[in-house]
Amino acid sequence: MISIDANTILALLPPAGVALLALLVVVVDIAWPGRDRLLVVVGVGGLAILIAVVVIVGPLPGIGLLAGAQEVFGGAYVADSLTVLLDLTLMAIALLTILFGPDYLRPRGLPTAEFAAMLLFAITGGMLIAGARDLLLLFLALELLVLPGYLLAGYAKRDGLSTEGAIKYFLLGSFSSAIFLFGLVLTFGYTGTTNIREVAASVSTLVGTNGLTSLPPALLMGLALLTTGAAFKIAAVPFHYWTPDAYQGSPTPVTGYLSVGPKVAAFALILRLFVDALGSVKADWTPFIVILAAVTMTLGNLVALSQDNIKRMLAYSSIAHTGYILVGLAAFGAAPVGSAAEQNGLQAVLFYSVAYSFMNLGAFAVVAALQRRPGVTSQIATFAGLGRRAPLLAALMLLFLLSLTGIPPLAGFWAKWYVIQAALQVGGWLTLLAVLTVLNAAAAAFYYLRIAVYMYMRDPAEGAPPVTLGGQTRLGLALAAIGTIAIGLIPPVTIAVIAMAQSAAQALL
Amino acid sequence: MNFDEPRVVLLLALPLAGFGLTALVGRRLHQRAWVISVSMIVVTWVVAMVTVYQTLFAHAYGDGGLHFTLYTWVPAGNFHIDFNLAVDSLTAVLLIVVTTIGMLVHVYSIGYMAHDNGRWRFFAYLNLFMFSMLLLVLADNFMLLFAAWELVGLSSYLLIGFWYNRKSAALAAKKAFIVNRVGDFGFALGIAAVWTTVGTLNFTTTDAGPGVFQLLPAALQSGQIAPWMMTGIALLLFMGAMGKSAQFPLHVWLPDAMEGPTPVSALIHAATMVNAGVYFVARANPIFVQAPQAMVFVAAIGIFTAILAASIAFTQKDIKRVLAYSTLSQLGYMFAGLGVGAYTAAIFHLITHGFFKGLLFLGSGSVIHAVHEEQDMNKMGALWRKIPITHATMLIASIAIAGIPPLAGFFSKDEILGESFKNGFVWVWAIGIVVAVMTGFYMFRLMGKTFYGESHVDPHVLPNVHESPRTMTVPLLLLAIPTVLAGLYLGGGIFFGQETVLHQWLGPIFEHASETLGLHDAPFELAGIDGILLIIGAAAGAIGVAFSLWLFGLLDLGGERRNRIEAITNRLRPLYTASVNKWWFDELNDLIFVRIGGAVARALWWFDVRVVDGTVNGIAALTQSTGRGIRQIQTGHVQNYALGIAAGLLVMAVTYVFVIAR
Amino acid sequence: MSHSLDAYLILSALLFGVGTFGFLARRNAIAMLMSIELMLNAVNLAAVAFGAFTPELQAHAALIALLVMAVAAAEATVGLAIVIAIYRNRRTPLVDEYSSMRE
Amino acid sequence: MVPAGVLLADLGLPPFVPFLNWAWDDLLFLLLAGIMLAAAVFVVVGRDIVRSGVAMMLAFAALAGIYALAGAVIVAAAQVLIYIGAISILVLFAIMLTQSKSGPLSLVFHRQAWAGLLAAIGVAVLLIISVVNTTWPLAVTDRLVSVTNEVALLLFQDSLYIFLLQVVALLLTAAVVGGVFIAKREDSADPGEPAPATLERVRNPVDAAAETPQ
Amino acid sequence: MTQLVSGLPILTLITFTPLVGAILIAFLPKERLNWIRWAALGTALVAWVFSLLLLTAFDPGQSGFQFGEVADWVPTFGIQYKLGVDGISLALVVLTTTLTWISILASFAPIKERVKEYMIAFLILEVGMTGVFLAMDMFLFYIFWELVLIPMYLIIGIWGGANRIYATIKFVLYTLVGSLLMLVAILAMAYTYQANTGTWVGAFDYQKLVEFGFDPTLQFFAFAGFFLAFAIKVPMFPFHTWLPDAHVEAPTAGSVILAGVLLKLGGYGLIRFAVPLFPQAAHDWAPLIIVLSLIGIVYGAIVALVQPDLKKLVAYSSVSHMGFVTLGIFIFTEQGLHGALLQMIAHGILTGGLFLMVGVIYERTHDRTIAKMGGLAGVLPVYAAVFGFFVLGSLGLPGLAGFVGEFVTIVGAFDFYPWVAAVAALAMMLGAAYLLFMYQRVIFGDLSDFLKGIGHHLTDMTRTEVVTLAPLIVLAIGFGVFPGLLLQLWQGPVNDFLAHVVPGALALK
Repeated sequence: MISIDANTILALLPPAGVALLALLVVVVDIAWPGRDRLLVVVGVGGLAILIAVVVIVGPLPGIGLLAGAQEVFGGAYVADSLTVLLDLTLMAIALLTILFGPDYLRPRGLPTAEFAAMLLFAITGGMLIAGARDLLLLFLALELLVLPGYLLAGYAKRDGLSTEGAIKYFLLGSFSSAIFLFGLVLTFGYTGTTNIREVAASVSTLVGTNGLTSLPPALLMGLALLTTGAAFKIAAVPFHYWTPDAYQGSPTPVTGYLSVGPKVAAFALILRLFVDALGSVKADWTPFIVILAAVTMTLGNLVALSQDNIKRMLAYSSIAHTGYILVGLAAFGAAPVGSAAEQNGLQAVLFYSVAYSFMNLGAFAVVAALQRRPGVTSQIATFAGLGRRAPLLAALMLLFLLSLTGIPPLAGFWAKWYVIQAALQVGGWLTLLAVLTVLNAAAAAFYYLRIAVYMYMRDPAEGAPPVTLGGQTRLGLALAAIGTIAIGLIPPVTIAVIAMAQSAAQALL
Repeated sequence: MNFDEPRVVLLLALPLAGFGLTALVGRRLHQRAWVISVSMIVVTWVVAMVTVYQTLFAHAYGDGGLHFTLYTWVPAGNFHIDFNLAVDSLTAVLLIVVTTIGMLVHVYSIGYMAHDNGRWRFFAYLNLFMFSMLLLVLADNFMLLFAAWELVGLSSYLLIGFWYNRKSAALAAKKAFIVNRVGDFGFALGIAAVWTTVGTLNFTTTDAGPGVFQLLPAALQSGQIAPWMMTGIALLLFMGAMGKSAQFPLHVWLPDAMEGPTPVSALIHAATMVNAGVYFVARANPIFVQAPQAMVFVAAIGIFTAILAASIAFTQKDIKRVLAYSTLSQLGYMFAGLGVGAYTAAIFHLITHGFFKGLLFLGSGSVIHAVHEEQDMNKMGALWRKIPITHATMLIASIAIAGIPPLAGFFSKDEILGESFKNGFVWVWAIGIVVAVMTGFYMFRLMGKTFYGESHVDPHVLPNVHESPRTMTVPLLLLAIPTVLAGLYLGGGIFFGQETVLHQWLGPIFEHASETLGLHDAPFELAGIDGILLIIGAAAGAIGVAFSLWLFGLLDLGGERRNRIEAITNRLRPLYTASVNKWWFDELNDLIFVRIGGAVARALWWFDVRVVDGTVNGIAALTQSTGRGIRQIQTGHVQNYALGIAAGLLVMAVTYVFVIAR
Repeated sequence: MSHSLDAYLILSALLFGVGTFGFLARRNAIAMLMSIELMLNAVNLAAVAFGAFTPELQAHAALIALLVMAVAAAEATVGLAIVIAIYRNRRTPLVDEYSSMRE
Repeated sequence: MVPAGVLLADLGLPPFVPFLNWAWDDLLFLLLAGIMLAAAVFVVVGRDIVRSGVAMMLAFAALAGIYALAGAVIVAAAQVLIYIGAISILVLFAIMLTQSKSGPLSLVFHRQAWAGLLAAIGVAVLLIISVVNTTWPLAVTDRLVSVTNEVALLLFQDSLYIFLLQVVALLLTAAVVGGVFIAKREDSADPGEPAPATLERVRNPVDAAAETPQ
Repeated sequence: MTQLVSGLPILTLITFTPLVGAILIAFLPKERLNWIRWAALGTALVAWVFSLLLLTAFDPGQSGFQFGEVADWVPTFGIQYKLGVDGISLALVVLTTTLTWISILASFAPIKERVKEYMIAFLILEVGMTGVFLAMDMFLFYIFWELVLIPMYLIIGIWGGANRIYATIKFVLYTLVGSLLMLVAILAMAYTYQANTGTWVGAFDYQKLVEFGFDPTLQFFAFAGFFLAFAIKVPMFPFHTWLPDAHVEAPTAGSVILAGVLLKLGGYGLIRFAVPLFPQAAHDWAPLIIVLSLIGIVYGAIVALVQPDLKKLVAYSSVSHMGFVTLGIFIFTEQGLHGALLQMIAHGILTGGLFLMVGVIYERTHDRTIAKMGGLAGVLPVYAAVFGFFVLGSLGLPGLAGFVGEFVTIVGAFDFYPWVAAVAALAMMLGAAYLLFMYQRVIFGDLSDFLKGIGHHLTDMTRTEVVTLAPLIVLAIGFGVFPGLLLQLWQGPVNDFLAHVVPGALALK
């Protein structure tokens, strides 16, 4: 029979809490229609409480109530420090998005309720991915993550671009889900289980010392299918095609969310899949990850150079960041088993994901704030003279852009620092990858700074209207900025995030 | 209490203070801008004379002279350079020339610059020059000397370009500095070579430590350095001297330097600064005597410059340019003397030349002043009656430079020529005699065209021609005294079979050099070889003078004179053309440095913009265009995207299933 | 033949291929959606086949298939909603005409 | 439950298909597979999308048969209920709503159809090669009988599947809540960006300055 | 005095005083231009006074670092907040603080727009520059190094000339490429240290790393990374092309700081980091670097000859002058290093002065084309004199700061290899040529038609301008006559440096 004990409740508390919050939002909207502010209070308040609870309850080293990792449902779901770190990140993403989203949606006549509900549903999916140790759960959680995402992309349903982005995202997403699913079933059929630990055990007994060579073709095919599906979700080249179109079309807050939420969750999936399940054959998938990382960051940056649409540019930039994160994974893959470098690679992935979430979301929050007045396009030219029109907003944008560029001592710098050092620690080809990473970072500086050029070095357009910020947006921006700065500059915060990444990486190994 | 060292420091401090004060407040003194500066120099002169007395007459510092250190200038580890000064007899002799002519020029300038609004600047610069020049002669190590060397170059630059709104002046100033820098290039390397070899730059061994002049020959003797290295060092150092003293091929700046005010030409470009090279080579004689090839080179350059410059002086029409080429020629003599080992003679000529050439320049200034800033001798003539004092003093100086006894030039020039002959440099002597003829000729050509013959002065100006004010004529007269007597005093000993005064003074300095060169100090034989050489020398000058007077003579000959000149000119047409065009050195320089150099510079700039920067921008552009190319794959069609995904899947699957698994 | 696992899996692979072709080749959004449904069915077929030939997996396989159906239903709901929304904007169901955003 | 083969045997048929020497269930499998593949191919190549939809229902039905043959009776039932009963109907409604009609091939197929065909064949061939060349360690040589009640037990007793059921419930809730919002027609004029204007802007990007509302 | 200073965290005070000022200014109303200006000047003066206090308390000539301050930052990786000062850094810090207040004062009149942002940028720039000279931890150093980039980017980009955006982006990207590769090298070094000692403690500590002794391969590549970063900053041929563009477009004060301090960062980096950390590689690379230096010296001077723009000319002259610095460092002789250091200080003073002079005339004519100038001596006598002073100083006139550095370097080079000295000494001629050529055309001759057109706006230097230049004149003379003040200050560090290299190891004689 089912036995639910306190630990199960505690372990499931974060995703369940967010799911309930999503339902609560729906209910509140039905009970008191049109009360936007109330919804925001409910959403943000609920998330804040949950974050606090997770911080207190989560298995944080030293302060957590749970001792170590907590497995539930026969090991299908685990609440370990990786889960906690990703839960916190995802909830923070949701919180920030709900803060700065409504100010953009309201003037466009778009309701907050569905937006918040979809967002929370999606985040629930992401959080479930973070703790999933079962392929089936992984798949369902993934669907729970992306389906609301498709809807959010088409949220501005009267906007042709929004729906266009949504349908592209949806079609390709479903396509990749089907591919992923086939891979899942092949794995299931061969190993006879969907439990990741069992799959891992099965695979590792199969491979022995020969690596993939000794794997049956069906499992290899399954691996290829799974990799394709996962690579699609993180938008790695050449599976990235949906990204620019979906990002450009979506309402700006949604774009912000899409650029971080699904990405962090998809990396969680990759960690669970490639590290947990397929860690024993990492020698075989590592070359692909190395190539994916190199191609992804290079293509993302090169194409971003010539974009004139800020959202599209940031879309390509997010592709490039995927490439950087993959460097961490590649470092894990290329490092000798059991070495410090192995763990370091994973830490890099996690740290990068956290840092990236804050800075990229912050940048989108600025874009959204700028576009609060309907009719303001996403052309980079709208940033002209922002330094004079809205000095604070411009300064924040500069901050986020510098962080994205990787200028110390902001969060983005530490993130890059982490992946580069992870790659260097491994050495060999990874050194070249590290060099490629920094060259890419330099090239990326061009288009990030281009925004700064518009903001500070060009005059505002004639009669450009003043930029007004909503209170919630202010709060959201402030939080993102604090995150971006604190992770980089405030030693206790930096150390805490590093420690969390460390313990999360240990949990994976 | 010992005043020796403070006194020497005072020699530097006074002109420097004069410079500083005049620069700061001179402008407010208006007409009296000269007050500070001239008084400082007068005091300096007095101090200098005391020092000279102590050194030469009271013999207070012994043979080695006075050496002391003010402070450590460059304590760069092993490269330890003190700010140290020295006064010995060579310095003292130079002090006489520098301070005396300097003082007289200062006084002269009061009148000469009376109508120029920039006079405060002028006096400030003059004081700066005096400071630099005194530092140059007082410096006791190579680097300090080099610093002073550059500073006199700076003063020269400032004073040549004094009338800055004249383009020619500005260009001449620039040219002077840059050509000097060419010489200094070698000089600096030479100094670096010296330090690298012996680890110090102090001239002589003193209580403070060993000096180059002792260490370097020792190094050669001990085989630590090869003879060619010694020659190399000497030649590099000599390059500096060539620049400063305007020896071929670095002579081109000096004639142009005449763009400066005439007192400047007199002081800097005739009497003092241009002699710095001579002084330096004499000072560095222990190095040169160890490098015989370098000595020959010095002699050759010197005598070649002498004849080259004299040939150009034949045809110049600008009075100051004639004097400038004459200066070049006389400097050539000095270097010839240095090259043949006649150090004392070279310094002797330096002294006498300083006086009579200073006088000539100041005189020419007076003439120019009289004819309203006209420098073209073709627009002068028959002025001797109008400006008698100027004429008289200049005539004395001309006789002196022509080498007619018993004026100063005769003694010094003939000592150089005689020593050349006796030391085995007959070719130097032979060319020297030719130059002596030429000197007499061009000097009296100058006198003739300016003071004698028919008047070509602008009729409007003619009535106003008058003698210069007393501040100008008095210095002329004062300079005429040493022009007449210096030779006799310093070198007259030859007639009495004694060691001359100058030899007594400088003996200790050059003694060692003579020994090294193996020159026996034979007594002067008035009735023997020396007398013959003396007569030949004097005769050469006289021939030149006579021929010149026949051509440009005293009397008003009208058309007859022109016919004579034309006849000779036509007969020597190629030489004449070459002389008029100064052997095309300016054109050559223009070609090499302005045209070719400019083309090279422009080519390099093109290279910089197109190739170096082009590569940088090219990489950026390539990156951009690659990005633009790649973005084409984002077609907007979902089907294309899906195909991309499928392709990715296929590649991966094929690799896994067929490559890795096999 | 119906007693061989390979037969089911080959059938599943063929169905997956047909679905893939439909997705890559069709222009109509709904046709593409249907192609995806075919692909999901291919997955289900494979799952059921594994179940049919593996005693321990039989029930699990059936449940996988059921869950996938539920997911497919959710996907269809979302997809069709989006199709309807974009059709309202563009008046065409042809997906390759939705290429306002490219490059 | 009894296996399908036994059922067929009860009908008094000969043990093998006459002339072909095939088991009856093999014949049934081949028939159903043939129908399903043919229908599926028609779905993707048919010009008339309505007929494609109907063909899809046929394919689903044939597949349900195969499920039943493979002993997954409950899956077969669900296939009929969910796919044929719900999804296909949904699709057909959508076809009606979007007024999709049949048209020339150029309207049906994308330019890259040939490449799609190659890719699809590649995927299928790869899948076939890999599954055929794999020895499935857990598979038994013959197929098993149906296990419907085990499925039920697993679904409602195994905590994992209960949990997964909740997740699916969430998924469907989210899909419905969002889908309704997206598909819902709103008559009120949009105060935000009107769609055509947006498109214009994207197609002919002009200086944003000119566009920024005063 | 020493007592007073030793009780204070004086290095932190010097470094972060400007930051405090910048924050204060951020709260001043932006209309109060004079408050902002004086606050900025006051801050810079306070930092200057602190640096002078340090100077008085410093024990000159000693080896090793003084006034060390150390605190843990991110102990996980052994990253510390560690500052220290020796004779070399002290001289450069004082140069920085001096030039900063001079630059700020020189910006009073020319900068009329966005004064607040300008002053903030300038003060932050000072933080970065000072920090680079004082950082004793590689990580901290890198942070300060990059911190310099952004304010300068804004200063050129916002307050620069017509083509400022091109110039500033080029500046940033070029510098970034180099510094990111340096980051790779820093991390590789830290890793090697960690891998060999088994601890992160000290992995970024400069002093520990210097003693560590890396293997030749790592040295070779890590040196390349460091060298590229520093060579771009110096800038060495052929990495110099950003400099003319940046100088031409930068506002006057920006040019002053750029030439006066930023270029020194490169030279300082080579002396402090590149050579002592990787002595073996330094020897391997030295021949190439020496050749590049010589090319730079001659090439910069020749190209300067034909520059039509005053600032460009000075920029190319910087390439030539800074060639002496790199030459002096890499000949590995005592004289070479003394000369290089002296040349750095002298170049800072004199080229800074030259840029100020160009700024003065630009302020009046809004033009810098040499061909349009002429005859300024007549109308602006004070200007002509001061300009002449800096021209002469720059061409290495004895008695001014530039001479000794150049001369000592040549002596050192001669000791190393005579031909090297001969090529370097060519700059004596060429330098005189281009500077005097420029001076003659701008200052001498008759007043040009263009300048006549300026009319009564063509006024002589104002009192403020004289005040800004006076300290530079005093320093130029002071260090020319008493170079021992500086030479004795850094004799200790110079000996330390020489202990790392093998003098004469390269000598080909």
